[in-house]
Amino acid sequence: MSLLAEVWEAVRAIGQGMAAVNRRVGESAVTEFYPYQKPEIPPVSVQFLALIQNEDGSDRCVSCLACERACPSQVITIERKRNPAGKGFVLERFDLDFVNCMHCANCVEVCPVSAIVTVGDFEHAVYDVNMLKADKAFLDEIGRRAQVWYSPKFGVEIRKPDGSIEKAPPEMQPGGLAELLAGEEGA
Amino acid sequence: MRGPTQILPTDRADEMLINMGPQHPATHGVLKVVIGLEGERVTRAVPHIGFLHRNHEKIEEARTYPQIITYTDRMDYVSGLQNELPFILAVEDLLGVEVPDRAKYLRVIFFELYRLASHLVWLGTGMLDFGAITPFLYTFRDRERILEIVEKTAGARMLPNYFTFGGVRRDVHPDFFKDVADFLDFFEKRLPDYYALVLDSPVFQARAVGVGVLPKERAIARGASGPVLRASGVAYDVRKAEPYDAYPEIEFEVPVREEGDVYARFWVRFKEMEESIKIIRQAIEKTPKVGPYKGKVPARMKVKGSRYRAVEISRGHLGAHVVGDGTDRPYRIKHRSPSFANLQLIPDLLVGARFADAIAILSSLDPVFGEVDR
Amino acid sequence: MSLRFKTREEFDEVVYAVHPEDYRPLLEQLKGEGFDYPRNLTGMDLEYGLRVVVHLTRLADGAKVTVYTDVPYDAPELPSITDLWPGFEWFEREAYDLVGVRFRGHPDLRRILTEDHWTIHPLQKRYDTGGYELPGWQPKPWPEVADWEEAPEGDEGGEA
Amino acid sequence: MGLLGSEARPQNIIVGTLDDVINLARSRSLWPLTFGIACCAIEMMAAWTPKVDADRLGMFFRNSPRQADLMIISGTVNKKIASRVKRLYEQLAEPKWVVSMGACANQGGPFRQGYSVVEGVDKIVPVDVYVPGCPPRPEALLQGLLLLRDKIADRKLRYQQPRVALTDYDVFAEPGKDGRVPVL
Repeated sequence: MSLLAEVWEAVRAIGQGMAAVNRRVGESAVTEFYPYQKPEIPPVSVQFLALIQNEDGSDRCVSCLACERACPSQVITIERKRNPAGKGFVLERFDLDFVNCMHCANCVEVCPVSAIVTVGDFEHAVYDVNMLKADKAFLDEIGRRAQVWYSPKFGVEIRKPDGSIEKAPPEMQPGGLAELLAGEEGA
Repeated sequence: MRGPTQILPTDRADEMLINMGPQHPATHGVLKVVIGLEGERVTRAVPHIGFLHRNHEKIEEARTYPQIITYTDRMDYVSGLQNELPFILAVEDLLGVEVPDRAKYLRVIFFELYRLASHLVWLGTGMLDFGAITPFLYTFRDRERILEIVEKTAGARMLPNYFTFGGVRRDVHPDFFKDVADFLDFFEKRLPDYYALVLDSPVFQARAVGVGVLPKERAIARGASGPVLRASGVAYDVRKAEPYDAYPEIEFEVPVREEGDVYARFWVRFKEMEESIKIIRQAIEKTPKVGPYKGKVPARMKVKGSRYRAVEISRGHLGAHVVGDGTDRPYRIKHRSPSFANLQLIPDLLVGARFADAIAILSSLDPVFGEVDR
Repeated sequence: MSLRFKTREEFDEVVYAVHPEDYRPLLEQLKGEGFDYPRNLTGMDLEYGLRVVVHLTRLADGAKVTVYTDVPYDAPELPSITDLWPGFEWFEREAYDLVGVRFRGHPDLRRILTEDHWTIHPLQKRYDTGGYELPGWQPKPWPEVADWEEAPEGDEGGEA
Repeated sequence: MGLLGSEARPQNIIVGTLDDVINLARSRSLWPLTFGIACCAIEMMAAWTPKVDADRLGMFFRNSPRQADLMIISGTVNKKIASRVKRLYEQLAEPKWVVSMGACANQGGPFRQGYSVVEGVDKIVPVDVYVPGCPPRPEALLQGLLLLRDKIADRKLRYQQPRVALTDYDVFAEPGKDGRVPVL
């Protein structure tokens, strides 16, 4: 190959790359300015786990130990005792070692009463690793702060401004498609 | 026990030994290669692995079957969801679980979305090794869109733990099919850019054509799979050879190229991305929009027997050998990982190549170390 | 001399249970039948001995076979098949590293995943998940093997 | 502080202010080392790509530990790579910081009971910030890095830690020989 041809080849190669890059000049930016602009987290996303309480402030959790058994990473510790009045159990301790949690949401999947749920609260970096060992008070606090959460039994739920808990509209629900399509046909 | 590939202190004046890795930006993880150099030529190459050995197989013996799915995710973490399938298929075979049609198609859509995401990561990081930064920024931007779609339904970006015995874990988000179709239209417009920047670029071709040639017989004998095998002229694709899920009902081609060099391996992956787009389009069309997403599974899983199943993940033939002894925990699980077999080719490919080409060859093998070391 | 093995059909593949002395001759025969692609090689601990399971396929028509054989703890040796399928080189190293099967004639039988100076084979059942020896662990007695030359019949494959 | 430090001069406000300026400068130009180990490495790379773009915080990857002052441990540290992690940490230029990313690096995560995994990278090197997640999303890593920035900029919390964390057993040895009593 002559020198001229080589030079032409190089110019063509560079021109081709520049053209491909220049095609994108007019595109809108995708960068989110993180500390000031938070990402949109879908309700089903597993960023943190929380314990949800009923509207009257009582625990949803019935201490059935299903989540403790389902956890692959074995980070949930539940202590319970027999309810002296009536049947069932009373929750004494609910510890979630969030350091070793693998965010699989198996616990959420098996919970029969939707007490443990996934929330989109992801900012939990700490200086001391032991601060990530969550106890029940901590998980309750996360649950009280949560505005929207997901559990397979009840689907996506929303906390209204007055504190009442309500099921989210089908546009936000996994499997809401069936309802939406049925609605269209009916209309 | 001293073998021919074991590295010895060099006794030749004209040879130099170089340690590449485990901390090296071009090894795509924690691979260590000891390379002997004579001038620019590689005289020997000895790969060392195991720097990410996480005792997957031992720890999975101590877990119940539903718990193990979350662990399999962490093997080939770049194409996370795909790893769950061989294990799930093997257990489904042993239990005789029926998977509903809709779940089969949903599995195919997710499977191919992750193939796109994985090939995008490979393209970006692979081109970083070639010295090009722009493709890296572009591909990760496109990958981000795939992960957004996945997160909306599956609940996590990379390792979602979404497939389960008998189907998938939850129904899709109402916008899912529209989102995926939108993304495919968007991505189809992006592909010509990647062709212009990478595959059709004379600069890239000058470094890739004729480099790291892998003959067909060697590729088969070494058990290479995936794009590495297909770039050497063998049309072996598990999706065609032992079809699973909804793949029998979907029409697609297996891109094959005869040369077996770095360029061919890049070419095959590019064509695979195009095929993936076709597959997802067909799957969206054929998926029943409403219906069950999960079949009936026994509540307490007691698995007995032994079964080996394989799927074609982004890197090739991923298999799971599940041995159950009738309890709710497996007796032994062995994961056959494609990168593990592909990395055996390092001495074959590197010896005789130039040192600068070694980087190109490594990036064309596209190993992921979570799965090599397990 | 005829080879001592039993066959059975399992799902879509033929499973061979073979006597350890005939392990390599049988695989040579299978290689001659055109099984050219090495799928997988698993080493496992059965609590009375070690088992090696080999999965092969033929690229031409997709036929699949599984071959397994058991060796006792005190002589965990098998001939290597890396010259038939070079793709099993690292798989045999892995089986040696994690389970402890020694392959005679392997070109380079070193540890692969754990460090070179380790002495334990952590996937054996005598160790717990953390790699520590379980107190009071005893090997089970070697099971009675029916006469090898008998007609093929389904024995319990893959379980302890 | 060699320029201003003197026996005769009392500890005065100038030294403190210079400290602040230096800390501010350090916290705004953290250069992490390119060292991805496992799954979290992909999310770490994603944090430097257009969507999240940690470059705008003045952080640029360096391939050589000699040029870097921050190490993001992104993945499972096992016994085979533990010595390399320690060596890389020793090669970092002073002052240096470590961010532990993800469950495996924090305390071994889901693999912590296994025979080859070190239960947390803080057994080998001192860690400044722990980011939980498996893997953490890129924004979560960014929050950890911002937390580290605060730590550096805050004079009272200035970096003062032992170089190697002390453990009651040999982190690098094989199981059975590390002086640890197994919990059965």
